[in-house]
Amino acid sequence: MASNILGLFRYEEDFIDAAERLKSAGYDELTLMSPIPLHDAEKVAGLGKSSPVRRFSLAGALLGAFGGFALATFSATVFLLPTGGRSIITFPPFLVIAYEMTILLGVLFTLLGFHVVSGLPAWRDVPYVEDTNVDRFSVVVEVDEKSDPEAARRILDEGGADEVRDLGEY
Amino acid sequence: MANISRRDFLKFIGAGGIGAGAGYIYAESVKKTVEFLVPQVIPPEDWSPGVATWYNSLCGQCPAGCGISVRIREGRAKKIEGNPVHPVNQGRLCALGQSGLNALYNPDRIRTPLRLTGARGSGEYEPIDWDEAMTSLGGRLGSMKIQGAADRIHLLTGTVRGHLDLLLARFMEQLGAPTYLQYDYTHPHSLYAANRMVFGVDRLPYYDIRNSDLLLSFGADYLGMWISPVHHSLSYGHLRQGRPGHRGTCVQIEPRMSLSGASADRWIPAPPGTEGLLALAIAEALVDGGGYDGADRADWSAALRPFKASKLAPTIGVDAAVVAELTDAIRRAEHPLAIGGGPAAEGSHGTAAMTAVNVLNHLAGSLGRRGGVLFGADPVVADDWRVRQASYARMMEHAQIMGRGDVDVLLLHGTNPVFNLPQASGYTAALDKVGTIVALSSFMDDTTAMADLILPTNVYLESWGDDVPEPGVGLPLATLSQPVVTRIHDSRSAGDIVLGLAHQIGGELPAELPWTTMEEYIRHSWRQIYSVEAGGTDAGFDEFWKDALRSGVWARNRAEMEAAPTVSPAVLAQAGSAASEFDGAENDYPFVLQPMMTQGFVDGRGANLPWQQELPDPLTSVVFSTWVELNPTTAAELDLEEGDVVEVSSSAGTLAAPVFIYQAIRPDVVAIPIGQGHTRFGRFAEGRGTNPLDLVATVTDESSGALATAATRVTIRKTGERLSLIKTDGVSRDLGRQILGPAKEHA
Amino acid sequence: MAEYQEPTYAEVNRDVLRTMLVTGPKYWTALGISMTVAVVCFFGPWFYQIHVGVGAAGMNRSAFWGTYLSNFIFWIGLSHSGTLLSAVLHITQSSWRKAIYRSAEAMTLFSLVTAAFFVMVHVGRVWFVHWNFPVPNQMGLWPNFRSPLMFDVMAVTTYLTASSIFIYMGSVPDFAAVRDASTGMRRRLYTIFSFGWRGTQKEWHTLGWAYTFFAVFVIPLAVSVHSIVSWDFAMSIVPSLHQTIFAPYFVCGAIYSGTAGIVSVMFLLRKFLGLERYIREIHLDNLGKLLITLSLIWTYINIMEVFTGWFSGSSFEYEAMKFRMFGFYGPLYWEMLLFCALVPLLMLFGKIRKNWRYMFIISILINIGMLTERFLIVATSQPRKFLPDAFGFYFPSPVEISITVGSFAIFTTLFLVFVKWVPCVSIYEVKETLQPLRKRAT
Amino acid sequence: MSTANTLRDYLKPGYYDEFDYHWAMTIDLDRCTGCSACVVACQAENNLPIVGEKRFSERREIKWLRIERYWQGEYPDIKLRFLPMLCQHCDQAPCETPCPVAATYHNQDGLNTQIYNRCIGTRTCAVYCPYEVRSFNWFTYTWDEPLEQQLNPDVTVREKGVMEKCTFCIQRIRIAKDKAKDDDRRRVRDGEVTPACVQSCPTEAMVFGDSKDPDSKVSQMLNNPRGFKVLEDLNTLPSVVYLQKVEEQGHGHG
Repeated sequence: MASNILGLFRYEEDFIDAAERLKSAGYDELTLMSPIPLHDAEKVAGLGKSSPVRRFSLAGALLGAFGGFALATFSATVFLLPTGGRSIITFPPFLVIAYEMTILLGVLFTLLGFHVVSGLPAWRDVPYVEDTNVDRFSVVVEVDEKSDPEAARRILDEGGADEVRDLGEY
Repeated sequence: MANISRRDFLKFIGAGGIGAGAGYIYAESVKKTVEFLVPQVIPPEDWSPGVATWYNSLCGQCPAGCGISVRIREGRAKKIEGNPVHPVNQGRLCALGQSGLNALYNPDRIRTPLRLTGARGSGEYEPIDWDEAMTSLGGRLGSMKIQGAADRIHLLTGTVRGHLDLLLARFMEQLGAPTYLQYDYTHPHSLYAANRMVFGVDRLPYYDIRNSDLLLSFGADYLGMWISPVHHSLSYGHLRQGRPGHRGTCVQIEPRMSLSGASADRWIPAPPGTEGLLALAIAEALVDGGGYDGADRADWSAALRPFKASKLAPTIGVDAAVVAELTDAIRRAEHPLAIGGGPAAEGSHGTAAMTAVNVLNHLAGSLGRRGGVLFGADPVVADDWRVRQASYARMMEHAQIMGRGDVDVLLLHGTNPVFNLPQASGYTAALDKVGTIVALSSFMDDTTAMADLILPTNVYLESWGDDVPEPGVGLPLATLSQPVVTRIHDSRSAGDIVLGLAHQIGGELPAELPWTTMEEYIRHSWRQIYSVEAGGTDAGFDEFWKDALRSGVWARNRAEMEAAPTVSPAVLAQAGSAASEFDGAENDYPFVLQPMMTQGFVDGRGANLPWQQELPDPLTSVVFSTWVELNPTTAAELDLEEGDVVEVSSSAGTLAAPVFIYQAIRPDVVAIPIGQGHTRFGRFAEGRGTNPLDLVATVTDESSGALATAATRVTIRKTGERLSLIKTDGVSRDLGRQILGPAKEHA
Repeated sequence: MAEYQEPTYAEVNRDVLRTMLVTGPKYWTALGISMTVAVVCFFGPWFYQIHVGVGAAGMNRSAFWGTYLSNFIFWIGLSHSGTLLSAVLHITQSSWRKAIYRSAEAMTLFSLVTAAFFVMVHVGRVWFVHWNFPVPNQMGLWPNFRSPLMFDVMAVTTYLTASSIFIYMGSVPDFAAVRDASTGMRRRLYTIFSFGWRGTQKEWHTLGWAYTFFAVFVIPLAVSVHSIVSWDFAMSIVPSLHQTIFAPYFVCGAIYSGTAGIVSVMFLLRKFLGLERYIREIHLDNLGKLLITLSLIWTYINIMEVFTGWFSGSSFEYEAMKFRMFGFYGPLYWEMLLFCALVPLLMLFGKIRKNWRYMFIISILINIGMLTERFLIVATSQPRKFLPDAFGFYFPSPVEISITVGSFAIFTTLFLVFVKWVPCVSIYEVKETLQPLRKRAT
Repeated sequence: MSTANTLRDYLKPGYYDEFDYHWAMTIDLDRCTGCSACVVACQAENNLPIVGEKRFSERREIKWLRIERYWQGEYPDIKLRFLPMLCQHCDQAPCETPCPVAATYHNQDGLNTQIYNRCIGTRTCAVYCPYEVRSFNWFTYTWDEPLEQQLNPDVTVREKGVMEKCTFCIQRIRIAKDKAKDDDRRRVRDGEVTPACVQSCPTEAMVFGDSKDPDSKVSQMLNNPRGFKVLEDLNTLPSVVYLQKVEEQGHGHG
């Protein structure tokens, strides 16, 4: 039986303070929402200086480089059409293809990475208050049987939240 | 760094290997299982060749008389090439000859007999059937014959040789109509006249360009339009590069550079009309310098005294030094040969000029000699056609008769005098006085459009016939013409029409002309030739005939050359002055007009062939139009640029055409190509350009009766209009790019 | 002039979303006109050309390429704006880019789309244009990857893909803002567009990194794209095109014209969408400085081109140069120099650099100059190659001119549609540049 | 053949170790008179369209072979030189590499081939060709009835949007090869193949044949010291070799 408590803040500092306090109080299931990216908040959310997206980018880039060259050689050898006195497998032009494919697959894989890592698209019903995308910062605490919803509510209130709401279950 | 790049490189090699492997597997699997439906990696021409049939026949595009081979697929003519066994063209063919297909499949061919319904020249005709056409015409001719008015029937054709000519002659003779004329603009009347005068021969001698090593051409565009261009081109190739280590030299003397001039080593732009004088000056220098050692040397020397180069230099515009050089060259050459034609033969004293050239040949020792002028191949078929060739003077007589209303029926075939005679001649007006004009024609050309009755004829590719080329190759030969395709329209060959008329007319004609078809007639005639050749028997003729049809040509392999005729110095006096006189005063008309025949259209007959219209003129690259050639200096003086329309006027007429700045033309000469300017000649020719012959004044060369087309003076006026010429050339200078080969060190 | 008052977060949302949600008659008129022009001037003539053949254009023997190709380069060039402003300035963390990069990216995308249209207009058999792509098939048709044009296909496709993703990803938080501010159909649509974006730190963090990677990929891509476009020419052996300097020349020119294009677009957006508070003089000033720099590089390369052409003494190079400078198209050459090398020098003066109207005019002139440059590259080189006898001449036909005009309408149409579908100023990034809300700040 | 060998082949510049045939042509400029017979021969053989005056004036003519003219000097010391220009069938053809759809390539006979089916009309090959011998179908050209009856059934008619050029009359080569095969010969004999232009040339300026056969006429002509290649500096390795016109030194004879 879990419940979600939302604290809506006007000021960035209050928001971060409250989030930190909640975290130290043992609330792990925090969702911090803000209208702009905030490094401090990301730190609170436990997100480091790098992102797993980069692995996707690297993989895509490498695959693109290989794949591009392979594609070029493959299509050159399906039918042998020698041109301009060049060899069938021609390095300089095929490297250009490899280069472009590096970027193409790099970008596509990064996009994939973004989706995988961020969990988006997520069109299911989730705790969200529209104001957080305008000028409010919000903390959503998921409280279950073991934790104390009141304590969380208090921390939010004391932290300067404009509003504390119980969002119920998701 | 080095490590990384090598690793990368290996990676790519690996990738390449994988790709290649995948490609191999893919290709193998797909090929084996499915087969490519349309393997779009193979040019379509690389598969499906069909089997063609080749028929040998005769080219009818100009009077040179080349043999052709026509490629037939599915009953259609696909390509015309030279007949490889024909001695005249040896498998080669000029652009015009190859465009014969355009004549055969021309969309503007007359497809049925036509009878005039409107006023003459209105172009309103109704189609009638052949029976009706033949009955009415045959009836008319027959009744005239019975009434004894057959002399009021005239026949005018283009150059017709061989048995068709004999057939026509016999038909007219039986009809009792004495007037059978041939008019062909290209016929070199003054050359014939000069040869008659100097050598006493009617038939053109054979000019052995092939074996000559110094060719002096006085205006003769032997590679372009002179007599037999394909044969001369073959000879020219041999003259240049056919004898290892021995390259013949060519000198061209003419006011406007022709195709032959462009290929010559030396081009001498002598003033128009003085070519004959130059020839005489050279002759004088030759005799004077001891180059001639005949017994009559003294006589020659005396006869030629007035033509001393130093005296003539101001008139002929050529330095005495140049004359000396040319003389020297002749003396050193083993086989010098002089030929004359083109503008040099078209002056008011063209015959005298050609006489001078003949004299030069005689003095240089070129007569009757290899690499010189050869006489005597006897014609296999009677060659009276030459007698029927009407010069301008004779055409004017004929026009006079017509003008008096003394011609009731004029039969026309294969000639276009309305286009090829200057307006000033009044020919067209005279033609209008004829009672009935009957045109045997494939195309609605300027003259056919005047006809009251039009009988569509087959083009040469659909006709039976034969020909003895003049002068051929110096040995007796005859070419056979056979239909290579079934006729595509409701037309008949001229021979068949005449034979049909003979039957229609009745009387003694069917007996005298007993053949029903031209094929039968040709076969019969060739049987006779065979009998003569075979010593009076026609056994084995069928074999011979089959061979002849297969090869398209027959030639006697032994040639009996006649000895060179003797030439007496008296001819000089007989020929008279070799300098041309011009119509129009120099002050009023500062330029000399040179109407020139072009590669593409000859005298205009090729203008309805789309391939010829789209063939850039070899010298200017202009297509689709008439242009006025001017020297750059002249153009600059008159403030003219290419495309400026000028009005060119002579005492005889005026025309307007755009200027083309031609680098190699004398500043005092204006050249305009003949060929365009047809009022009627089908979609490809009509309404395009103008006809320069309309400017030509009616000056004639008295000795030959030929029209002196190059003896008219004109004036030029800028109109201010512009008409850009269509041409393919961009910048005709190599801009130092050594496109024509590496630069030579100049010694 | 009143002191500049920073907008609040809420005001940013309100102002930017207003441009999307409130549509006046002016907009509809503009859209109507541009769509009509696009159809009448572009698609009409194009379909006519497809019907009769490419002969509808003015190209001919020896001038096989014409305005279609020069316009293709022009539009590809214009597309380099977005890349520079979003990617390069993102990496270098120049915060002034944030208000303007979205529209710059949109320019990138739509220029590319327009350019892609020109590829299709250019080819003789557009119905087979898909043969350019490596798709397995029965006819044994595979593209030839040795061809510079194939590089083009790969590069432009990649660029189109990458910049679509780039602009889309950057807009996801803003789509969420649109979603939140709207109802009904639009809300549902933007829910999908925004992927259900909430603004959690996880999302921000991933987006931030992904965005950085996109930027990192896009920069070399953009450089390669215009290099490759230049190789269409430079890989040929045509005199005056076969030059090593062509790739940097094109890249520099591309960024130059793109940046000028941004100035023009900014002027219009600011004026017609009431974004004065977001698009400000500082942007103009910075872009002006950038333009001067680019203009100087561009001028330098042009001088070098003439210098080497003259110094080579080769008839090929020399004649080509002479024709370009003094031939039929000579006046255009000097016009190009005037607009792209001399006029931009005016921006050395701060007053001019900070004046919207002057800058708008200058930016338009620069792009006219750049359009001319591309035209000259095509029109003066390949009709006059090696064999003087084959020298030809090229002049655009009415169809070509019309299609050129129409291409601007296509671009405008796309842009007009864009401003109604995507916030043309990045809401969240503008917020980032504002003073953060602090409780105790006074 | 092992994959390694295949790969090695694929990496070899020029790819072909050896051509089956290497068709070559020589054009002796000392014989050429510029008469243009070859131009019409080509038009007839290869179904080149009749474009009409309007198209011609727009320079949309289609000619696989044209005669170039160059004037040298000024009047009266002026010369006109002709240069027949056709596809040079370069072994390192600048036109082949840039085609994105591989519609033009080098075949086993050393021919530069154009596949109309495949062409999408980017016209890059024509821009890259230094000899400007490629012609583009700006329109679909038609023949006025009954001119279409003269069309050569061995050669396709091209539609709008397709590039075309001289093929060295590949259909004739094909026929000769088929004939050789029928006659149980391994190779085509010298002189068995003549492209239409060579066949028609009235001065015999053009010689065509297999340059791999040392005894062929063309091989002998290729040894001629007057031989040169147009724009040789571009290293396109043309298969057409021109023999320079012999210029008489000075005006004197000899």
